[in-house]
Parts: sequence; C-alpha cells; structure tokens
Amino acid sequence: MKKENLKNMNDIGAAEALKKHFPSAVESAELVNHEAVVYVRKDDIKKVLAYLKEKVGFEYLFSITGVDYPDRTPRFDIVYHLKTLEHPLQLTIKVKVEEGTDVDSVYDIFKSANWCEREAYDMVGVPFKGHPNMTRLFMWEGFEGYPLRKDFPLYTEDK
Amino acid sequence: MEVILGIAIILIKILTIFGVTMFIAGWTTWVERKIIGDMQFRVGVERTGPYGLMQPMADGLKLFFKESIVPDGCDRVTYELAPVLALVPAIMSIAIVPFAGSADSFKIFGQTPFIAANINIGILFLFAWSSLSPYGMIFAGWSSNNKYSLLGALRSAALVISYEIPFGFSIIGILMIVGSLNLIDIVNAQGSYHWFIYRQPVAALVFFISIVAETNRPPFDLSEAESELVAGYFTEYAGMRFSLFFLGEYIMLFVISSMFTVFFLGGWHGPFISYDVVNNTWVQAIPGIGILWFVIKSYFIVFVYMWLRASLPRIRYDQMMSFCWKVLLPLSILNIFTTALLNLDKL
Amino acid sequence: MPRKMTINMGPQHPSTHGVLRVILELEGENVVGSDMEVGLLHRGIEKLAESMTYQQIVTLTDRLDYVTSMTNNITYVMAVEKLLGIEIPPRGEYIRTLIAEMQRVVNHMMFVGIYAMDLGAITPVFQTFRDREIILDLFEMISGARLTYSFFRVGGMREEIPQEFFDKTKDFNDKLLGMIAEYETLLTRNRIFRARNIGVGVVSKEYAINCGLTGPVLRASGVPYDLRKAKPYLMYDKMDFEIAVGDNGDCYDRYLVRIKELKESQKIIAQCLEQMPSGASNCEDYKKYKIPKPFKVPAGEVYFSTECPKGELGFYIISDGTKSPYRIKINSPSYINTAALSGMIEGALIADVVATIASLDIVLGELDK
Amino acid sequence: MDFVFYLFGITGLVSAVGVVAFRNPIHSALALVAALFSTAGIYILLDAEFLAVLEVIIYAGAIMVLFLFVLMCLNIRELKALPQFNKKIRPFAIGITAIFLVDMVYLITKSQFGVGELATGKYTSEQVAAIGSNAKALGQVLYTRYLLPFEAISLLLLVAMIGAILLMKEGLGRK
Repeated sequence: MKKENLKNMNDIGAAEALKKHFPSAVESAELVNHEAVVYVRKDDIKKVLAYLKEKVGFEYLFSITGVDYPDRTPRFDIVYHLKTLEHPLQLTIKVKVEEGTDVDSVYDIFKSANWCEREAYDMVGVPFKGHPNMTRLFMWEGFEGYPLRKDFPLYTEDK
Repeated sequence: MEVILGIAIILIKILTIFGVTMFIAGWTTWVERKIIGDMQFRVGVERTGPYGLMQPMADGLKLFFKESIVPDGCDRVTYELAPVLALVPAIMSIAIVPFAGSADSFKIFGQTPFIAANINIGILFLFAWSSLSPYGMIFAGWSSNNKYSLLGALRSAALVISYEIPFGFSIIGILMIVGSLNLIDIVNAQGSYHWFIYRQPVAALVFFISIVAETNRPPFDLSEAESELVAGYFTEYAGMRFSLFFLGEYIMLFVISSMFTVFFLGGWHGPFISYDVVNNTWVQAIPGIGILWFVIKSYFIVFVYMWLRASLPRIRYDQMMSFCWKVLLPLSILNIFTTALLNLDKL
Repeated sequence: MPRKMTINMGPQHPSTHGVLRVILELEGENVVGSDMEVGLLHRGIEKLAESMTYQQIVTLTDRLDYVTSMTNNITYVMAVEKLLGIEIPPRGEYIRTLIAEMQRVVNHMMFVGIYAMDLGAITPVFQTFRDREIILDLFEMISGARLTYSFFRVGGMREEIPQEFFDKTKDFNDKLLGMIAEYETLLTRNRIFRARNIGVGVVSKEYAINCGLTGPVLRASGVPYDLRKAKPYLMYDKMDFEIAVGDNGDCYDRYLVRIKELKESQKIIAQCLEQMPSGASNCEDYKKYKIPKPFKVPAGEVYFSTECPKGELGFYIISDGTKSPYRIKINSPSYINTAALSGMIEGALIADVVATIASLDIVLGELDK
Repeated sequence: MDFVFYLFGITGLVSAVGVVAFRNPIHSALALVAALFSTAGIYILLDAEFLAVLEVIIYAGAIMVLFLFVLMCLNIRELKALPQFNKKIRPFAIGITAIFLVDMVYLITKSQFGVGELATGKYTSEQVAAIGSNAKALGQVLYTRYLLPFEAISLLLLVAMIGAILLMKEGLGRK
C-alpha cells in the first residue's frame, strides 16, 4: 500500500490493501453500504493510524465517534473517519472496546483528535489513554452517566 | 452695585455655559444617531417628538431615574468620583471656546459676550484640562473591580499620555506664527480666508488625528472597544453615573471640534463677515453671523467624527501606539522646524 | 513586573458569537495561554435523533447551524437517501444546488457583516443584512420560514417551487456582484482593516490539515480542498466554478476566500437557473416517504458530507433497520475549527483573539450540537 | 482673596498629609493630584498663571497619570500596614527635614510675608503685565539671561531620556 497507488484505488481497495499490510492488526475489511469499514485490533490502532498518516497519506482525521452496542461484547465501537485530501478516498476505521478498558489516544498523531476524543469520552464513556486533558467536553463536571449509551434514560421521573 | 453686577454676570455666564453644554451634548447624540442612521440605510431615532428630536430628553430622563448599580468589591470613593472627574474637564474647557466676535468691538457690561473666559493662555488652559481627562477613565476602570474595565483604563492612560505629545506639538507652528497663546488672537491672525489649514496642513492633519484619539472616538475608541472589552472602563456603570461619562464624551467632542475650528478653520470668519485691514476694525454684515459660522464649522468637524465612526474598523492597540510615536510625533516635530525656517523673519 | 491575569472571554461576551467561553491568560494584553469551555448550548441532538423518525430529524438539523439551515437539511436528507439508495430527478438536484449556493451567499454575507462589526466597523453589517434579507424573503416564499426552513425532505422537498421564485432569484443574482463590490469598498483595501487582519491568527498548511480544519479556513491556508470539486455531489460536476484558495492562512485570507466564494456562488446560481430542467423534482415513490407515515431504512451505515458554507458538514448514520437511526454522529465544521483556536491565538493580543474567533465564522448551535 | 488663599493652602496641606497617610496607593495618588491642584491655585493667586497651568499639565496631567498607570499594572489594592522606617535612615530623615524647615522659616521671615506684595524686584505683576503676559516674561528671561542653564538642563533631560530607553532595551534583550 503506497502513496502512489492511491490514485487508482477506491475506498474498499485501500481498505483491503491495509489488511494485506497489517494481516494481524486488521481484523476485517469490508464494504458496508458504500463505506469501507476496517476493524482494527484495539492495541494496534495507534500503529495503524500512524502508518496511514505518514506512509499512505491519510492525513486528515475528522471524526471520532463512540457507538454503544449494549448486547455485544466488547460493548463499544470507537469509529475513526480518515481521508486523503488529494484523492477522494475515505476510510472508516473501527475499534472494539469493552466497558471499563481504554483506548490509546491518537492526539500525538492527529491534533484534531483533541476534542474528538474528549467528546467520545463524554458521550459514551470510553477513556483515551495518553490524552493530555481527558475531561468532559460538552457536559459539565460532575455530570453522571454517559448520554449516548443506550441505557442512559431518556426520561426521568419527576421527584 | 458694581460687585453685584459682576457676580450676576459671572452667574449668568456659568448658567449659560452649563445650558449650552447640556444642549450641545444632548443633541449631538441626536445628530450622531441621525447621521449614522442615514449612512447605514436606517431611519435613526424618530419616535419621540418630530424627527425624534426629543429622544435625548427621554434618554436623559430614563438614565436619571434608573437604578445606579454599584458592583461588589469596588473602591467606593474613586468609583463615585470617576464620573465627575470625567465630566469636569469637558465643562471647564468649554469656558474658553470663543464663539464669536473680537475682544474690542462688542461688549455687554464691559464683558466680551461670546467667550466665557478670555484668558491669555487659552491654549494652555485647554491642554491642562484635556490632560486631566484620563483621570475619569483611570479611576473608573480601576475602581470597578472588573478586569475588562482595568484593561480599558490601562489602554486609555497609555493612549492619552502618548497622544498628548503630537496634540501639543502640532499647535506650536501656529503659536510661532501668531506669537500669542490667546485664542482670539489666533482667530484674528487668520483673517478672513488665511486659515491655518492652508498654511499648516501637516499640523492640521496631526492635530485632527490626535484629537480623535484624545476623545476616544472611533477608530481610536480602544478604551471602550465594545467587541473586545465589552464597554471598557465604564462597563460597571449604570444610570446617572454612566450618563455623566456619556455627557463628558460628547461635550469634549464639541469642545475639541471647536478648537480645530479656532486653530485651523478661521474661527467665526466666513462670508458676510470680514476683517477691514485698513481701519483695523470688524465689519459684521449681519449680527450674530459669526456664531453661525463658528457652529457650522465646528459641526462639520463633528460630522467628520461621525463619518469616521460609520466607515472605519477599530485600530489595534499596538498599531495605534506605534502610529503615534513613529509617524505623528516625527511629523509634528518636522512641522515645527519647517515653520520656524519659513518664518525666520517673524521670530 | 509582568503579572499574569486570567480573563474570561465569554460565555457572555459581545464577540464570542454565542456561548463560547474562552479563558485567556494574559501578560499585559498578550495572550500567553488559553483554554476553552464549550457545551453551554448542548441540546443533545444526537441523542434526540435516536428516538425520532428519519423524516422528523430534518427539523433538528435546522437547529444545528441556524444560519445555514438549508444546506444542513440537504446534507442530512442526502445522507439518508444514500442509505435508502434512492435517486432524485435532475430538477430536484438542480434546485438543491441552487438553494445550497443561495444559502452560502446568505452565510458569507452574514460573515462579512459580523466580521467587520467585530473589528469595529459598524456599517458593513447593515449593508449585508439588507441584502441577506432579499434571500430570506425568497426562502420564506418557498418554505414559509425565515430561519429554520425544514424545506427538504428525504426523497424530495416539501412543496413545488413557484416560477416567481426563480424569476426573483435571477433578479437578485444579477445584482449580487454589485452588492459584493459595495462591501469590498469599505473593507478589502481599507488600511486599518488590512492592518488588523494581515498576519493575524495565522494557520500553516500543516497545522490546518493536522487539526482537520475545514471549509474556508482550510482553503485560506493554501489547501485547495473543496468537497464540491473533490467529491462532486448534486450537480456540482456540471458547474463551472473555481475553488477559492488563500496563501498565508491569516484572517485576511479567510475574509478574501469568502468574498471569492460569494462571487463563485453567483456564477453557480446563474448556471443553475440557466440549466434548470423541467419535470419532477421529487423521487419516484415520494408518497412512500411523506409525513406522517414513518418509513424503515435498511440496516447499514453511511457517512455523507457536503461542503456547507462553514465547511464540511457530515452525517454518520448507523441504521439498524428500524424507523429511527441507531446512532447519528454530526461532524460539524464549527466544532472542528474551534478546536484549533488555542493554537491560533498563542501570543496574540486581545483584539487579535476577537478577529480570529470571528474569522472562523462559528455558530455555537452547531458546535455544541 | 485671602479666603481663597487659605482655602487652597488648607486643601494643599490636608491632601499632602493624605498622600503619606492613605493606605491605598491609588488614594494617595489622588491626594497628590489634589495637592498639586491647590498649588496651582496658589500660583494663580500670585498672577503666575503660566506656572499654574504648567503644573497641571506636567505634574497632574502627565506624571501622575504615569504613576497611576504603574500602580494599576502592579494592581496593589491595599497595603496591609504602613511600611516602617528603616532605623538606619531615621537620623538622615530627621536631619534633612530639619534643614528644610530652617530654610523655609528663614525665607518666609526674610521676605516679610504678606499677601498681595509677594513679588519684588524686577518682575512685579505690573512689569509682567507691561511685557504682555506671564508666559512672555518667562520666555524672555529663559532665552536671554538664563540661556545656558536652560540649555544645559534640556541636555540633561535628553541624556536621561536616552538612558531610560537604553536601560529598557537591555531589559528586553535579557528577557
């Protein structure tokens, strides 16, 4: 998987090339609807993203999302969206995280991860290890619970 | 009898000055709102009275009856004193504004009628009071116990000290030509049409820029820059105390515009009023027209102030400082030297 | 002698554009450190969306960036359409392109006015709002609302657009260049304006990419990335226009990029009006998607983004095959641009902080979601 | 006139005491301004309006504003206690004050103190009025008889100014 080859690739091609390069770190690479979704092992996420940025040219990380699947183990997906600015390529990288564990922060690779990781932590409660300021972003200090978890109550009884 | 008359005249003068000042300050705000409204495709004030003419009155009443909130933790003495300190220099300096006429021609009870205090060192008197105007801002900003106010006060102190220098230096050329510090002498020296704006254009420019800075008007309104410092030094003032700052600003605006008229625009001279050089007397075609010319000229400068406000963005603090020290000051010094060289015979 | 002073800029401050709180550490007037607090306008739109039907969520997107509701609507409905796999007839796409560009004009006009106001020039805001009003009236004609339109629906749009709308838009568009020239006379070459902007809030190309900056802010730093060209959607591949790119990445370039985009939008609007085909503007079986009947969306996920006036607005939707989305993530331009603010204002003066915040053109409704 | 003189005199004295007695430095500065004003008033009573105005412009208008500027930069709200004299300085302080007192008493007794006839010698009020104004008289003296000292002083001030700038520059360089 090289920078020069990106020109002739589509999203899923890039995803499969990534899987070929990291056979052990990448669990799966498939097309969901129109998106190339790559599942990466939790411990290797930093390595894969650094590689994508420096060697391949996926230099633009613009979104980090936490998704809660309460019935599944590991319970959470952390979703990274990456793209290149030179070619219309986009990758959706996912990591499965179990409740109570943390993910490596990619703040030292992508500065944009600063608020994105804080927001993901704020909303679903997955902490990022190595982030310089792992605090809530939108909710106030001392807020209980994580709003975007599926078990967060939508309505509360009036007291 | 004479003493009573003297005191009565002084009292009348004081009351007149006070009335004129309040009138000017109030309705200059109306003029400003109308002019800027026009420049911005708006109507401006129009509800109170015809053309909104009574709006200043309504505003004044509203401010007068409004609760004056005192912030917690403020320094009470200086907090109360600051608005007064802001207003007094402005009112004091209107005493030397020569609205019309010469000292010799027209007298009521042995007094010149259109200038409250015709003193020998009129210019210095003006400088003295205008150099005191930062006190109001400094004390207001410091005593309010608010960081934005403090920053505004620091800015205004630094600015006024700096701009005082080109402000003073720009007049020296005129002083050298006229040889007097008396304002009436200065106006007379300009005759009908030999205004100093032709003879001292650089000085006029420097003087104008400095007075805009001295009165804290846009684009130099750094000490009350609303988008940066909320309202600067008077952020914490409300009601009557706030209106004193407001009055002070608008009175100073008029005084300083009239000073520009005196120094550079020939004071009360104009068509239909001229100086008879042969007989050394004044010919006034229509009585009182001198006042009219003076007010028209002064309000033209006030209009330029408003024009600036409507069209220019605010300059940044450091740029303004370097502009003062690196452009205006050398220019004004250069002007002094040039004037001295050109007028060697008079010295 | 220099002592540090901490100053709270916001949440109640005239120039933080809402409830952004910037905590500045000052040495004199120089900023030596800064921190930000956001979320004061957090309404939990992502959580709300999980319990609403797909068609209902359109109204939520209005309230993201309330200055550009139309483009928010378009982005969202296109994301859902992509998930559903439905296509819109050409007329519908042309109308969306046209209205997206009109919305861009509205946004950039508002930017120019407010930006000038934050720099202390009080007149341009009246000029731009006067002209913006014309488009708002046009939008009111088609949608009945002036700010939160909810005009576009999954599968099409709420109502057919009357011919009068196109005629008046053409009138407006013919005058647009003159209006832009009018704004520029007061600002672009003004010495004070230039002095306040050039070299202020500089963002290098590398920093911009690393921070994921987007929209005019990214382009002002010299990155010619515009989704309308990079990944053409709607009818943009048939339009003839240029990407506005800056050189230095300072506030002045950000202003110039937006002025250039205003002019380019004028071109696109003219082309849309010229090429506007006739025929249907909603998808074939639009009845199926009409309110109040909720519809189901096949399971899967989609990330779709468009070039909104403020930058790339993206919707990441995960569907589990029911009537409401399983998870929606909104990737908003104000959010990603504001996150990089601290790095831009290091060492600046307070006045520069104001200019820099204003030059990002943020709306807190979108930032806080 | 007497009444006005005593008014200014008393305000001056009271505010001068205030300068050293107030705990809040800003209040002290304010008192100093009041003292300067009273002095200026007394100058006006002496027909020396030029001096009076200069006093206001330079001291009250420029120097005190700078003082306040520095005080605000330091942001001292209130002193906990008045600073105590260093014991070693005390004899010097007493000595200097004593000399000053003797000086003042001597001058006052010598000039046959009385309101209205203060100016004696070459420049009485009448003579000044004949020249034109106070400012003119002062200018004439400064540029004729005292030209050398006047220029020497201005040179001194220039040197001081350049020195201040140099010191500041060095400080900036170190930082």
